[in-house]
Amino acid sequence: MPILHHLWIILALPLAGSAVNGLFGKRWSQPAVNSVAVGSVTLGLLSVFELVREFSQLSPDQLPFVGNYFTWMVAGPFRVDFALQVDQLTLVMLLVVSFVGWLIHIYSTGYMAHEGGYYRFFSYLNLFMFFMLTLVMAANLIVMFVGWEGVGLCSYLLIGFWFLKKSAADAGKKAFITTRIGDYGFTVGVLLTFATFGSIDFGTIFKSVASNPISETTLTAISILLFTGAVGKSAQLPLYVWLPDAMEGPTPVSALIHAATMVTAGVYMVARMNPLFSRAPMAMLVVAIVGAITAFYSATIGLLQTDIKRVLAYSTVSQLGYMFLACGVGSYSAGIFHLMTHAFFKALLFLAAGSVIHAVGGEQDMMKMGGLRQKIPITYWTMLIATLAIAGIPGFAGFFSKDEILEAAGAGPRANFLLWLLGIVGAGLTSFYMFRLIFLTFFGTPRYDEQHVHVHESPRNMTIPLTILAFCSIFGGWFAAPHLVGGTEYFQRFLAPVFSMYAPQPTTPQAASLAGNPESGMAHNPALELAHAILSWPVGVAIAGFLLAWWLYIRNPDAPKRLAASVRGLYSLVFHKYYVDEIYSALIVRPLLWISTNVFWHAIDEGLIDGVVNGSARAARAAGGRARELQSGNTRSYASWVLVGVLGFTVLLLALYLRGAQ
Amino acid sequence: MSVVPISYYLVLSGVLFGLGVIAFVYKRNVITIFMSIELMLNAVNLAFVTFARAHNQVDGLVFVFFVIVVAAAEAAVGLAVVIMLSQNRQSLSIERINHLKL
Amino acid sequence: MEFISQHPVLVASIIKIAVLLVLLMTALAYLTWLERKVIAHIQSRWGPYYVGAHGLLQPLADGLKFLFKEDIAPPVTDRLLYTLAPFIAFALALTAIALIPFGPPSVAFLHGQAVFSVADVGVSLLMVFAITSMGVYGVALAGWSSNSKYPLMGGLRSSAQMISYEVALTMSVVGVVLVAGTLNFNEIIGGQSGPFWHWNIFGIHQGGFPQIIGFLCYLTAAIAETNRVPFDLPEAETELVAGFHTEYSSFKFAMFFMAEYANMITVSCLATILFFGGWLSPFPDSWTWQEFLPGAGLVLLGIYCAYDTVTEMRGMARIQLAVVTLLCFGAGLICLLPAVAAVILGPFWFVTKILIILFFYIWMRGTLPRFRYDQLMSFGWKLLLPVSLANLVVTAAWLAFGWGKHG
Amino acid sequence: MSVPFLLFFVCGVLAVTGALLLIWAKEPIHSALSLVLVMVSLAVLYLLLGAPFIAAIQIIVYAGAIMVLFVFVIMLLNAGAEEHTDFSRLAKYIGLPLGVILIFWAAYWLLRSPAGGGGVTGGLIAGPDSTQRLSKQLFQQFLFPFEATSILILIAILGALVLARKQE
Repeated sequence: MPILHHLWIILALPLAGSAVNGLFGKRWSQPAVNSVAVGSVTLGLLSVFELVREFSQLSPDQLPFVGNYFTWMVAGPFRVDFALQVDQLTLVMLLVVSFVGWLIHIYSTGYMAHEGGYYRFFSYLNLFMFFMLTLVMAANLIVMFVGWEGVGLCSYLLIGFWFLKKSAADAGKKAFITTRIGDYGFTVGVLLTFATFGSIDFGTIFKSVASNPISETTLTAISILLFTGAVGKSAQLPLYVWLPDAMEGPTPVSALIHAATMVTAGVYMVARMNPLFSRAPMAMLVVAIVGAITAFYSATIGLLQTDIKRVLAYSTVSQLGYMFLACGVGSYSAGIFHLMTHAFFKALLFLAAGSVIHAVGGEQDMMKMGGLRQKIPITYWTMLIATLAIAGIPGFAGFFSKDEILEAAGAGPRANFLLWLLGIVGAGLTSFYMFRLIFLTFFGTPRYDEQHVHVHESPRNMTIPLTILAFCSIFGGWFAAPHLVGGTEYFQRFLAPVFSMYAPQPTTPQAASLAGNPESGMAHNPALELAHAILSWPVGVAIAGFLLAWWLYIRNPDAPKRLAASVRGLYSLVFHKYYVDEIYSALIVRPLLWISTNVFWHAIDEGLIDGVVNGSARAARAAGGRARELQSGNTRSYASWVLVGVLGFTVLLLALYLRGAQ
Repeated sequence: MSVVPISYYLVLSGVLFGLGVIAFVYKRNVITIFMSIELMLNAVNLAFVTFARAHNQVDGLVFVFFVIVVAAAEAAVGLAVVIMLSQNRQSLSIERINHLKL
Repeated sequence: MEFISQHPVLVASIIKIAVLLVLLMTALAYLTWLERKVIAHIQSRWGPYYVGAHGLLQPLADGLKFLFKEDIAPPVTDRLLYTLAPFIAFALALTAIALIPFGPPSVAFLHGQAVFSVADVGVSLLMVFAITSMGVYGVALAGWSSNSKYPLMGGLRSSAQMISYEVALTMSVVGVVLVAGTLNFNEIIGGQSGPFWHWNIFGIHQGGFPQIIGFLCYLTAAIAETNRVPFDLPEAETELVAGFHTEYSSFKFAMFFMAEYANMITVSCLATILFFGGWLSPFPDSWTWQEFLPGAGLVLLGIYCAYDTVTEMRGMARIQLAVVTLLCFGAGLICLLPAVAAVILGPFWFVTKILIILFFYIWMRGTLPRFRYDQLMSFGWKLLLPVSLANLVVTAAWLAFGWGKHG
Repeated sequence: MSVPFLLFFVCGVLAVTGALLLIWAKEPIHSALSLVLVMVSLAVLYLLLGAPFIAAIQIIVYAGAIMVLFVFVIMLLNAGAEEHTDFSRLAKYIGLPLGVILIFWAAYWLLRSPAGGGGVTGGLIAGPDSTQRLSKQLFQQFLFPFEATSILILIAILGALVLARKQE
């Protein structure tokens, strides 16, 4: 089993690609850079497939399969191995990341074709793949943290890819700093974990938490601290503000990092640490609440955004909220499942949006689009599919995952009506703003000036990924289809071991069912369940949202303005994203800036530190002024000094010699 | 009194070395300073040979050999340098060549 | 007397030095006579003829002339060095000869002090080189201290030339040293004992490598060392009057003059020792009759002189030549005494060989034109040195791999 | 008063005189000659110490090559008496006294150093094997240093060439 015993290969490939492109790419032609970047990712994908094959031959007791490569650092009891592990969860993430990443690499070769810094872009992208894979394959918290910070770095680099554009550079900084706040919590969480369990190795932690009782408070603290990191990384309330601005980066970046993979790292982390979370109800509740509120809240913001990518960004935030909601109510598999499907359709949405932007020559404002349906059919259809998927229309991937989540929220062991309600409303809003997006973009009359912009379908290397992703957005959900619709819940059963291995005992039957033993659900009447599923609230609100959007933006397009006029206050409040950025800058940024300017910079740095430095320099100069008389540049005087030294040395030697003699 | 004490040779070499040092410090002409270096080397050689004889080992002589070789190399390069110096600045006085100063 | 018994070395050396000095002076004087004669005959002239029969008293006359000429010295000279230079040159030239063994060391007196060599140092070859290498000072200092431009240039030239060619000289000799495996003259000569094809120049015995190339290099370098034609640039009349000794006159000049000839003799001796088996006879020792060769030679010379006296000479000359004739006969008869003959054989061959080489010297002078200076330098560094080095390497390899060792 | 003892004294005195002359002489060429004097007398001392080979190369290389080079350069540069610049009081007021101190210091300590014990029977004729032993030592034990010095010489030659070349 080569790959399984050489997991590092999967990491090495993109890293090598990044290094090669970063070092030599500048001189090379685009095809060369492509072949390196895409080639490395392709090989990575293939090796992941091979890994899957080998993984299927492992017996359950071999799981999780850990490959320990070298001891990274040892300090007393603190020991970090560079260890990678594979289990079902990792495998899912690997597949999602490397598959979507692969598609997006291909897409980028088309999208970035006319951009400067081509090699730089792909070097960063490969680097991101490396760190993301590190993150998901990590076998302990520190290695995971490496990946965690690494993807943050790459996100920063790629958001600010057009660093000459101030807004882009600022967005990059914003993303970096905001996530840093979360990462601080994460770091503390890691330290606390080590303090508690004396190890940062997943296996050890889980075993010890499962075997010997740890005070719930500690676990809660750890969980919440780790969750803070997730909040930052996955753009949850209150740290979501960076994600919309991150749209300054190239669209493939938004698709890969800020929709499909990096932002879901938080969800993955929570799912990975499920043994801790499951034992900390408080933390679980916090996760669920944050998730639900974020889901609803950012959906509302999404309603009125006119920038196509920003709409998608807020939708991403909201979908992430759903995932956390799922985790919060204990249905990790649902969360991960939604993560996967979301990776498909949200990546698709972004890529399609990119294709649209590409088509209308870089315009991102939906108000300057419209009527693109016939001009760019492939983009239109794929985007429509994605929209249906995210809106939760039955039969599409999104339907199953979202349905799972809402069911867990409504009927799960940790069911909570308010959370469920928020979820439902959020779902409705989601479908509304997504269809609004579709209608504004593809229907109605063109609002761009058709003389200058000549709309064209994107090249094949962009449309093909779209098609593939569209395919996935339809069928991606099916192998998680519940019995209700004749599915086998394969996905849950596949992931079950990860979440049940260290699950707290005893678990309620529903929990067991959610953890995925299919028998429990079978009691009910299939037909009835089916009708219930089809006509269940999610579908209802989805259709409602669709109808509303249709009525507002197709039927009588001037309605929105009147509506906005009627509820001006609320409208402007939402339109300005609840002024959150302004509030933050007023409450945090400005004071911080003032303090750092006046205290740290002027007082401490200039006054104290520079004072010391300059003072020592001045002292040295003064001393030199005295000493330079000695340095006449006259060889004879130098010789005399040498002589002095020699004599002194001889005296010393003789003294020592005599000491020895006596 | 048919034997010459080792220490006489050593003293002679020491004195010669000291004179070489004095010459090095005192002389102003670059070439002469060079010569004083050679003088010191010679003094050291004398000591080497004396010890070689005293311990009846040829290693000392080998060292003398090497010293002479090095001296030759040094003279070759050094004199070339001196020539360049006197061509660039029409003086051989070490004190007119005080550009070791920063 | 007991002083003699106490310090045999000292006494013996003093005696030998005295004898050697006398002989050497005469040799030098008559070398000049020989040179002038040979050159003259090469140029189909008579050469010195009127001072004594065949100008035999010419050297004496010259010596007296030099002695009694006024010693003119330029006023602006560096007085000390100006006086020192010729003495250095002359003294060193003579000293070198003190190390040359003119005959077998077996012949001894006074507690076994070898007769035919003043000093027998372990590394006599190196010593000779050491002394000759100092010789350059005389020239250089003369050039410098004269404080005038031609001598300075002459001095510069000669010092440069001597340094350059000394390297080639030494290198060309190292081959012989390798073959002989020693630095001592007597041992070197001993290694060549036997018939003449055992000499190092042919070296066809005990795996020795023929040093013919080495000899050629040596000869060239030696001529350059002694500032002889065609390498006499330091004293190239046409270019810089008389080179380093332009400002010298009378006896100081004579000293330089003699120093030059003494050096010629020295290098000839070295050549003889290193390449031609020194005082060894070219014939196998079994031929006992060769002991009488010296005597016979002298007698023959006497007969020729007698004939010449009778037929050619008139007046004073006839008397003088008669004296010479008698001397020759006397010496020849003494040499024919068996006891003396055995002793005299070595020196005889040695002197003969030296005379041949010296003749070659003079012959060259009569034949060859002078080099240009850059030619001289490039010849020394670019041809002579590489060739001698190649000779050295080949010899070393030859000995190391034992080629040419029969069986 | 044996011959070697006499020789030692003569040569020692000559050497010291030469060194002093080196210091006193105003003309560089006089200094050079006095240095030659030192070297020659040292060579004789080497003979006395039974190292004829070293004595020979001392004269050949030092006196016969290096010093000739010095003289040559002096002649080339026509270096006259050294000019009376006296910028470095330090040299005069510290260097010289210290030098003198060094001399007596060295003399004193060497005289009563344990190495001073024992004597050397001087003989003009070396131990027969001295040169052979030296060469064996040189080419067997010290082979690498020997080669290294040859490289050094080569580099020195190159350096001299580079320095002496006409500056284009």
